[in-house]
Amino acid sequence: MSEMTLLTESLRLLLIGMGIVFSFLLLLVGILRLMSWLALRLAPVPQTGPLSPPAADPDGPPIAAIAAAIARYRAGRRR
Amino acid sequence: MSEMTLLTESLRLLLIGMGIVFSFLLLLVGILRLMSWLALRLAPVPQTGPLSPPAADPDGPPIAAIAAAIARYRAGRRR
Amino acid sequence: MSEMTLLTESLRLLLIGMGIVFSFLLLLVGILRLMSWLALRLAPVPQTGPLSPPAADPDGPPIAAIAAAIARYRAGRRR
Amino acid sequence: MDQLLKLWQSMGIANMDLGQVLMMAVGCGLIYLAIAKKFEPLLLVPIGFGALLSNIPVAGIGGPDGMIGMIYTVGVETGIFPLLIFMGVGALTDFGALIARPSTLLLGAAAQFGIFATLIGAVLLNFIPGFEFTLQDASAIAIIGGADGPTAIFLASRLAPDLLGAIAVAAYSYMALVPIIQPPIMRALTTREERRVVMQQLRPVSQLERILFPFVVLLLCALLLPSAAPLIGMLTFGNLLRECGVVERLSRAAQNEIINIVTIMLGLAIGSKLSADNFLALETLGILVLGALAFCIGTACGVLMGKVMHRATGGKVNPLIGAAGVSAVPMAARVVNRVGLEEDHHNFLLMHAMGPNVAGVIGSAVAAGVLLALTGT
Amino acid sequence: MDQLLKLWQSMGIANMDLGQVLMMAVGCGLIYLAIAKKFEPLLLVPIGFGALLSNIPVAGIGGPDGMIGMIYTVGVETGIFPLLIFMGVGALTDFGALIARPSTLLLGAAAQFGIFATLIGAVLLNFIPGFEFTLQDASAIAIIGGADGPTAIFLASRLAPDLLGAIAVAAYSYMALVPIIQPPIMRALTTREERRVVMQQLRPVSQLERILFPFVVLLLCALLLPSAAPLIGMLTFGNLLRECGVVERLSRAAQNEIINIVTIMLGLAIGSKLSADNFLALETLGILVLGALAFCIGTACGVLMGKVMHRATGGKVNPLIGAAGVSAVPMAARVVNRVGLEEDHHNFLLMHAMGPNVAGVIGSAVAAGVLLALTGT
Amino acid sequence: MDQLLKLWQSMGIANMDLGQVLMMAVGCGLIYLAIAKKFEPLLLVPIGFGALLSNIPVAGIGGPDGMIGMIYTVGVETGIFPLLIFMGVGALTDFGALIARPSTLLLGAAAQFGIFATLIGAVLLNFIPGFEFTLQDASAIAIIGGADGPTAIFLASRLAPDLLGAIAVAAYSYMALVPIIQPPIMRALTTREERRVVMQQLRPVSQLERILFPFVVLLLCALLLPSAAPLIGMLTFGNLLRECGVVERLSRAAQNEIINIVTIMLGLAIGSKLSADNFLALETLGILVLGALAFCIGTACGVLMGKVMHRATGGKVNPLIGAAGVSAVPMAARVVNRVGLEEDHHNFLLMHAMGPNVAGVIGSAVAAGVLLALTGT
Ligand code: NA
Ligand code: NA
Ligand code: NA
Repeated sequence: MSEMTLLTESLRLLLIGMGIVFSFLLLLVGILRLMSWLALRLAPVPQTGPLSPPAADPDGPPIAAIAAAIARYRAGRRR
Repeated sequence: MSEMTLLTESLRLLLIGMGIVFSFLLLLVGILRLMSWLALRLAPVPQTGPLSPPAADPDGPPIAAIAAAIARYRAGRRR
Repeated sequence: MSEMTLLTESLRLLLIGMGIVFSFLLLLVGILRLMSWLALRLAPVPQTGPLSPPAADPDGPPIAAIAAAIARYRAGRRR
Repeated sequence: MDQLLKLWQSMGIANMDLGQVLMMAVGCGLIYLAIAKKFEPLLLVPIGFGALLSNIPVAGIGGPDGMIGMIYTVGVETGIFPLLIFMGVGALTDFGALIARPSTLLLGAAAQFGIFATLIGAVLLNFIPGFEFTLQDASAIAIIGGADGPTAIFLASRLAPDLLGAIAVAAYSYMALVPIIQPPIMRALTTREERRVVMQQLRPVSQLERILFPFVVLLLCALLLPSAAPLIGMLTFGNLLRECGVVERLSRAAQNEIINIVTIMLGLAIGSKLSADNFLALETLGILVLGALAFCIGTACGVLMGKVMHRATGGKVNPLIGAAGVSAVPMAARVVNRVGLEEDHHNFLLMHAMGPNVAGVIGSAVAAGVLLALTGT
Repeated sequence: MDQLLKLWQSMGIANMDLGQVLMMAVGCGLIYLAIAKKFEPLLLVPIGFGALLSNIPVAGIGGPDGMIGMIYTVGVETGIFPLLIFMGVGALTDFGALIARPSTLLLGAAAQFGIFATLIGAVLLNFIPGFEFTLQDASAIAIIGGADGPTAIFLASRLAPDLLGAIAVAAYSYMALVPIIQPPIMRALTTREERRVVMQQLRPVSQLERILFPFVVLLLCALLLPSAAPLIGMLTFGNLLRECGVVERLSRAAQNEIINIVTIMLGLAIGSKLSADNFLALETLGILVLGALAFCIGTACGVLMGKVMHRATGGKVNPLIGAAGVSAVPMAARVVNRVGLEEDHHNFLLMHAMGPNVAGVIGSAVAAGVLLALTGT
Repeated sequence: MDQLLKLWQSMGIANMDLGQVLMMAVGCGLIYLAIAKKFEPLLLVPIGFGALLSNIPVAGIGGPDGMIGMIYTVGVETGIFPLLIFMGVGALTDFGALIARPSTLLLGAAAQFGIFATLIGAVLLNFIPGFEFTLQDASAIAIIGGADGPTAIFLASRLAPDLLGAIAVAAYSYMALVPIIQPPIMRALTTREERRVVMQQLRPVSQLERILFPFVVLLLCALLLPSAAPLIGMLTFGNLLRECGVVERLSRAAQNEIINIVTIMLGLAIGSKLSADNFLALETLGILVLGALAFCIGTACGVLMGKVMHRATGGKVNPLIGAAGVSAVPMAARVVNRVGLEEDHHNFLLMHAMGPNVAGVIGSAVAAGVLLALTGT
């Protein structure tokens, strides 16, 4: 392929590609909402309080249990 | 090969072989010394006392061994 | 094979099969008894009481965990 | 326009056929049973997901160039995965109760009648139009009655690979259903007095006995039934690693790393055999019916042999423990324990049922060896 | 004399060419970055050492009969290693933040613009003499913008195996550089007020939602984009193992044993693609430039989409979290947290950024599927 | 009747030949030594059981279609298993004592004389009718003197696969016998005063030195002896994983999961080479005699070099530590420690012997490289 054909081709890829990515994820947004709505119908969440962001600096809470959890998280998060 | 050729051949292997093994390891002695000299220039060792031989039974001071073992055991359970 | 041949064949399999299974396991009963008799001659069991179902939570006792950890640690030193 | 058509044609929705939709539903059903009903989740979750993945149109994940297809070729066609699982089972199993009371091997033998009766059943189905099981097919189906997953997979991968998916699913499903299938049969065949029999405590077993045990079993297998040697060999190898006391590292590897990794791979690979062609067929219905039959007959024969031993020993044996002879370790032994407790709240049969239970594992491996030797090509 | 000549000729020093020396230096450089700068050490240490080993003259360790060459054939050419890593990623990832606020998927979508813009960039480079990227090459390079290692390796091994080494190195290096690359772009595109937005706490997510999530994602992928099914399939499988709660053993195996073993093998195998022929070429320079570009554009688009959502929601969304849409889990989310804290010491954005962050993983797998479907052979 | 005849013919007992019986006895013997005498159980239990399984008649478990035969093809013929074990050895070994006192490398060099002397011995055996060792065979046998299991297996699988079983068994057996073989030689060659020498404490070793060490060793190997690069490469790779401090996960995988799994497989695979054809031959007797010789000569040369260093340093070196130069880590170092303690209850030589001990590992890998380069095809 000449450079120009390649360029047209890649522009088309850009359009179609971003189109699919956005459509896919937009659809997923809808389906996930539907799923959550259904799931909460079927099995309401036991009230354990909202999932909250860590109350202090995420790098260093002092309590041992939290430290262990972080260690676990750190160990866990690397691929 | 006849037995005699084989014998000559193996004697030559002995000479060349031990020659290479000794040259290789002698060279390694030199390079390791150079490496240590360089490494200690770049990053002097924090004084933590010399690496000492274990004071007792080579299977290990029981407290340290147990602590290590427990840590290992705990780590093992998480897998 | 016609259905009938197959049926005869499978009936023969039933007879031979159960015959072998029973002979095999009967023989094994005899040999295991012999084995136990021999083994108890060679190395009488230290009296540790009968094999009982676990008395408590099997995950629990810290002593056992440490013992296991030490065994694991020792095992870990070997290649 | 042309590009869009090509795009549409590459979509799953344009290529999906009804069979794939149904098989994906089957996969979801298996996962549902595994999660919600705790049906052998370690196998059924990977099998179910493997079915989902393999039935995605166009992707070909279960095909010869797909990941799961390659895993199948390497691990299941060669028989290596079920054998490694069997090694892990050996490393996880305590044969002490069997060594202490070897006579319980007879209960394990009797319960294998379920296998051979099912073989006849499968052949009889051929008289109904639409069923055309060969003797190999029938043998592979019959092994469901062995109530032992890896044995069933090993035999099916050798004798009837096309039926592997249905056979594995049936085997694990019925193993999960043991608490439902067995109790009525056990109650029907025993009297209240029999179920109340309190058994003598088991004698202690020495480490030397435990170490010699795998050799004795392997030796007998080598002499009489070499076709069962791969299964019995890996089972006893795993058990030796466990009992010999000097290779703790290897024993742990067999009990954990190897069996866990292989279980994931094996499950996915079996799932790839849940294709519409093979699964959505009359045969599967027959396999499911025969599997249930096999479990029932095996349980009944085990209990009946238990009654024979009850008489022969002057009432020392509680016939309920015969039901554990089907294997399905340790589920069947627990069921025995539960049914025993219903009659007498202080009669714990668990340890006594472990003997026939592990005997059942050996028994079905022996039966698999017989079937391989006499019908294998 | 003859013997000594033969000996000399068998030595590495007599056979080493400049390219190998340079590639060994590159390997050492990667290991230096991994150890001293903590650049993704889990991958870069094995990759660097693999480069060292594979460039040793005469030994042929990376060749068809060498150990690393065989590992490459078995694990990378088949695509199995990156897929197993993806399974581990799924088992390690908590998708809760995404389930609680699905709209963050749009941020993950926007950030993939970096991929497709880079595709154009790679094609434009062809106008410079010396560059001759095919559409497949360009696609494989573009996926660096997905900021996801296994996805990049999977796609490159399928579309442009010759460029695999450079692409993997670029992908992991830029992932490690995220804390340096992203903050200036984030600051330049947002106002102080936008960066100070405090977001609403996330709602709790039920276990049922967590269990259904992998099925929903896989189903959509199966219907619309089967070419992404291997990646999405293994990701969701790993996540199901994690969330279903009944296969703890398998979940641990996927999170630890499998991913650790595969990471070592995969790293060595990728290192064998760092040969002078493939790496010391003008193309590599292009790949490095394009990779940096891809990260910058992806970050910018994520932030811009964050601004759109900021407006659309009447100021409820902090646009910074859009930067996490490139994936690079969890590095990008931490960078967002840090930049947010700079403006307001009490505004913790970490949990809010986890949503777009994991959305980015799905987004780049989808983009990889598109590229495979439209440019794959 | 016909059926029964067929059944009889399928039995092991009808097909067993004397060789198989004897080899199964050999297998049991190895397992006995492993369990009762603690002879390198991690290898000898799987090897012994592999011999048992592979010699079961009819089953063909060690054959090309059997499980163990396939494991052999994949893991041993390719050399991958011993190399992975070497990676684990590297990850488990602390080279600190060697870095602190590099001169102990000379002790590791001297002890390799056992290898080359055995090579002559093997060739001399050819003058006895019945022995027909090629130069490759002799080299593979000689490496037993390296007292390093994976190196011996790697070299034997390349130079003399038929002798692999006997060589591996001899290597591991003599490694287990080190506490019996070495002390008399050590005592005979040293004076009481020499044995009482108290050595200077080792200096501390910095982390940077530990990290640079693998690169230095690998570089020298790459320059001078690329045929040793697979062995030295994996050893140094494992050691770098251990020492670099940023890939703890991978280091643990190399030290545990990988080495444990591979040890099981490798042991079984080696066991399959314990067939009557290969093992019950005059050659095996020769190999066993030569192996013992190799250990004795290696020990003696190590101690003699220790005496040389004792003189050269004005009495600072205890010549006993030369015996540890054969490798057999950490058994030989412990033997040195024990013999030292016999003379002086306060003289702990363990740490001082670790230097020559790990030097022996490198030394025998270098010797293996030489043999491969000069006699390999
Ligand atoms: Na059974
Ligand atoms: Na991404
Ligand atoms: Na050595």
